Amino acid sequence: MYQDVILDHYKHPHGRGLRSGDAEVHHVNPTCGDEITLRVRYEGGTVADVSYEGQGCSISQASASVLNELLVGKDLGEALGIQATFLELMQSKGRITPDEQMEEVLEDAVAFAGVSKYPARVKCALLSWMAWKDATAKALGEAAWEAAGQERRTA
Amino acid sequence: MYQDVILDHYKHPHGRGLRSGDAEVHHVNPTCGDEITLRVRYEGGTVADVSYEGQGCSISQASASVLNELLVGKDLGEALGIQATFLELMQSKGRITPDEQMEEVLEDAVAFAGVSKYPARVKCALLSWMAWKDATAKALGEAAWEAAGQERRTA
Amino acid sequence: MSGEVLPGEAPAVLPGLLDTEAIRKDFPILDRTVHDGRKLIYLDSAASSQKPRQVLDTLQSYYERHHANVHRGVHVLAEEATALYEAARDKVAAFVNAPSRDEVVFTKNASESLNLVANMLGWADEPYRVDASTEIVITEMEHHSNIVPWQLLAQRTGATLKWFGLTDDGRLDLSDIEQVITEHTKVVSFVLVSNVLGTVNPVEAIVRRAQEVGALVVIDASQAAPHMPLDVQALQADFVAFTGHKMCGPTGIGVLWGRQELLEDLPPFLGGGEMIETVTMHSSTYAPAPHKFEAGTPPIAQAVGLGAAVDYLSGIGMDRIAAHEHAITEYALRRLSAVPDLRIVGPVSAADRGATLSFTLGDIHPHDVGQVLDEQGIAVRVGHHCARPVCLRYGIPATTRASFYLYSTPAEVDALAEGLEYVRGFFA
Amino acid sequence: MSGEVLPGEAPAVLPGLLDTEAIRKDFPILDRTVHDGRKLIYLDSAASSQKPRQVLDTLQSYYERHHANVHRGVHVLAEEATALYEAARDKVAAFVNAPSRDEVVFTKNASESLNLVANMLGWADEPYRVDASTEIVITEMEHHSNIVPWQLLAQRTGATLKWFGLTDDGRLDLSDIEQVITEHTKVVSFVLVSNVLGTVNPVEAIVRRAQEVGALVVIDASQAAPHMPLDVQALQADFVAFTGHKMCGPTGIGVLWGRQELLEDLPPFLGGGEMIETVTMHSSTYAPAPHKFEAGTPPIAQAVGLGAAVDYLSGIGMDRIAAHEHAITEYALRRLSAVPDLRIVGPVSAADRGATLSFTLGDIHPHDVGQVLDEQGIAVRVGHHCARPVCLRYGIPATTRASFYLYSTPAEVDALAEGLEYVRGFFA
Ligand SMILES: Cc1ncc(COP(=O)(O)O)c(C=O)c1O
Ligand SMILES: Cc1ncc(COP(=O)(O)O)c(C=O)c1O
Repeated sequence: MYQDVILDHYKHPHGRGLRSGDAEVHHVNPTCGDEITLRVRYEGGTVADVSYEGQGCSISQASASVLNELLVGKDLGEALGIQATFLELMQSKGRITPDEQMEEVLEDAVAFAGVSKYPARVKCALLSWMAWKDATAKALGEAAWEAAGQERRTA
Repeated sequence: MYQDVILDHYKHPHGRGLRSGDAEVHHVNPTCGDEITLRVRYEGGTVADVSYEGQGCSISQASASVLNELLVGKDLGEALGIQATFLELMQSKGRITPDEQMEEVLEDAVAFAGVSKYPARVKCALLSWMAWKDATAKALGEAAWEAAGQERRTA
Repeated sequence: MSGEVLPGEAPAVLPGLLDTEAIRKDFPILDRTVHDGRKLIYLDSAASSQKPRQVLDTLQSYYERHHANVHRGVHVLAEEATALYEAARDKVAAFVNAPSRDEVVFTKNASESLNLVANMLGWADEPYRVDASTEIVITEMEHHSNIVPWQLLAQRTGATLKWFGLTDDGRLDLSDIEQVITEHTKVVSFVLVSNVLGTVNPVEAIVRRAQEVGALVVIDASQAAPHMPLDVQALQADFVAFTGHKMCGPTGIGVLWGRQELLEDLPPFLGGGEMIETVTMHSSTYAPAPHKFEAGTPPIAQAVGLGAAVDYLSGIGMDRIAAHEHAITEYALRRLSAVPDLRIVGPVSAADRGATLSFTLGDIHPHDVGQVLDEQGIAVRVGHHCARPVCLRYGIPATTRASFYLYSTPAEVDALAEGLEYVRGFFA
Repeated sequence: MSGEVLPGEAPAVLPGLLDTEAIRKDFPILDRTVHDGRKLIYLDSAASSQKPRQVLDTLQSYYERHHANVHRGVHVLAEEATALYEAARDKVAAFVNAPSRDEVVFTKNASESLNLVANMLGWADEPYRVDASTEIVITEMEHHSNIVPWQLLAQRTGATLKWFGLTDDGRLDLSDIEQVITEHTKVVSFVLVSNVLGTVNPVEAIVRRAQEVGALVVIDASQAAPHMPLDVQALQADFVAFTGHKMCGPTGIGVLWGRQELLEDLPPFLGGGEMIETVTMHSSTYAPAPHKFEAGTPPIAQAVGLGAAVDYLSGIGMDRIAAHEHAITEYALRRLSAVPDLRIVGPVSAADRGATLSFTLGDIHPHDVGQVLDEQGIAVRVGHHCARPVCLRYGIPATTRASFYLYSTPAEVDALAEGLEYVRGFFA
């Protein structure tokens, strides 16, 4: 499960550290003590920054780094699509082998496909992604969030 | 376990029915619903009568009949000795084969030796004997009872 | 119901019978002999069923290849054990048609399941809380495990315990249902199939009235789950309890199914490892159901074994098992009613009735009946069968009970009928 | 404690080791391979031990030859099952030197045993009753199963929960014992051997103080019973809880030992079949202990299996098992402290210490340590080990824990040390 891509992100995380943002959340995985504090900043409909700090295993750390790399600069709609695809992959219990289309969407994040076989670790990989979704909801307010979701679904 | 002697006592019980007495007790075996009402009458130190009524299995019924046959007419001290011997036999889990001496004391009651192998039935066999001991204690008052026990132990 | 079949007569082939010759090969214990070579005739499945090799093999291979403590382990064995344990939950959920696997709580037996509900309601907040202004309704045909927890709850909260009585022919007397279940009633708990009378109770009528007054419904399905298709959604109950050892599973495992929102709202019962979300010395928060109700290391192997039992039963088909038992019951009622002085305690027809037959035999005490049958290799249960109020109701100290299961045969019914004739002769 | 033994160096023969070659033949699972043929190195016995063939054979033959429901049966199988079940009680009583077999209550696990005590005390009459004027004392190194039941009891009765803190080197801080245990204290519950730190606690000092103020003493011996001679009389406790699956027994079985007079005086916990004396719809009376606390069909096979486990352990000798583990622990402390950046959480010497070693490895997260060890076939546990307050106390989110048992070998310690070096390199 420890793909080089994952170890790379773990050892050299992207965008780590807390910077200013529109909203901040703190998520904890109570079963293992992994923690993340995460801030989002939006400019119009674009993800301007995702900054974070936390402690946890290589999987949760690398996954936050990948998230930063993937989502910053994207449209909210597109970012939500990426999040949904990553979620699907992680909940697949190893049953999905990413195809070309998925690789195009997830880029480095496809390296986590192997993690989905380890139920105890899936939560680690998802920690920052759940925090990001939560922070985004907070930043935009539930209404905007619903609208964005709507937009994405009808796109 | 159903020795002919036991079946005989079951079908033709000795001394069944309630007659006048010095004390009456009612004992129940809650696990199977066996019940006995038993009265004792003493004349001096002698067991003048043991009368009883109840419902229960052949073992509990036959054992009450044997008790009546064995104890009526005996000295209290001797009766207590018989009771103690019967108790010992019943609690032996089939490990005691009555010898001649025991047969002399217990007479027909040695037929219950086989019952002691069946833990679920030992209580049935003992129901009337426990009731008799209890009724006797009641009839004589605790003090007299202690004295009798004393006498027996030093005999 | 008269004695059309004479003792000793070979039974006509009954409609709906299973291939018991094949089935019995799965149950090693049924080959046993007792009392100097007599073949065992096991008619005590209502107390506990025997176990097929498929279940025993599953237990063995669990321990030999996969055992570890479940949850939170990152090593292979821990992952395998967790997957097996949680797969058993899926199987049980499917077996009772639960809307969600998270509604299946593993306990140690049906008794714990029922106590769990009683305790949750005692410690709950409104609107569930049982207190001095509350009525609890049960029935006179409950197993002690569905009486005593409610008596304890009533004593400890001041609630009033009420119950439905029984008719002379062994059915629930629902004639006063409006008086028994009232707007003060917060919980109605009753047995789906009686373990003494065999009666199958009219769930719908009771549930309808309970829903009218907003009471929760708890169903004790301990004698139903092993014998007939069970659909918790069709029952419309709030909680359903049953026990593994009566349905071909291991001892040490029970189930409580509960509606998800209730399991979420209600407080925990036992506290400990696995049932928490986070713990400090000052306070704790709890994991979501079902884990909230599974404190400590669960009966892992036993749950996995129950999963195998459920597979085994489903493989044969619960409707086919029910049909088999119905045929056996009809035949047994016919054969037994031909035994002089035998009185069935419970419904005398096979309609709405399980394969459990209680009876008295003249004034021969059940202990004697059971013991003399045992000497012939026939295992029945005698006593009050943990439902003493039923005996009190019918004015008898105890009964003899023969109970049948998927491995029971008409020949065993014959042996029982003949055995009872012998008992009569023995004590005549 | 320095690294005298170099990685890869063959361990000198350690004093007191068991013949693990012979012992390991009894445990089928230890032959397993994982991850493409790697030999399993099972260092997670503190979570759950593996089972010897002797126990598995006992389970199998119980189900294949003797199973029936226990108590009150008059047929052969019921009598055999009852005799086996009750014989297991005798064995467990002897194993812990209980003054009477009636003091041994079978539960489903240690968690149920501890909840049982907490609930009994909550519903008890004076002088035992825990209420708002009462203090309950535990320690900061308890397993959640010995924290949450007391938190629940405190919440529900208004009692105050207090605890002993820990010293930096992983021992109980008893310096304020007079302030912690006071004349308001009704119950003191603590772990005999910590499942995270490995610490063996000073029972005598705590019991002496508890007795001074008349408080009941509950000892969680879950990590002691498998590993050392246990003598409830010598401990002078009032209740002792432990769990079968950690001591070579099946899952689904636990034990509560309690002093007879307490078991007699205290109220029941779960209500149901088998725990009653007589039941009417209006009220019930209860059977004498231990049956009063064993509602419903007990974990029969599991108790019988635990009996076999106790025979197995006694056959080897608990003192010899303790000596073996002591030698392994000493060696492991030596080997592990030679691994750079490794920090033991708990006592660093083998004195008053069990064979459970928790540690951190630089800032590599325990999940990663555990996962990379697993890929080498080495099974350890990672996380807070159901004792999160210990992690909070030492300011760490989690630990990696290796735990040893009678089948553990010095070669496995070597494999662990080498595995940890590999982990360091992997994440460097
Ligand atoms: C110290 C301690 N106490 C209690 C328990 C709880 O045991 P169980 O999970 O079997 O209930 C454990 C093990 O998990 C333990 O290590
Ligand atoms: C109707 C009924 N309810 C509850 C129970 C209790 O089941 P258990 O003893 O497995 O807890 C039984 C069986 O004994 C039963 O027949």
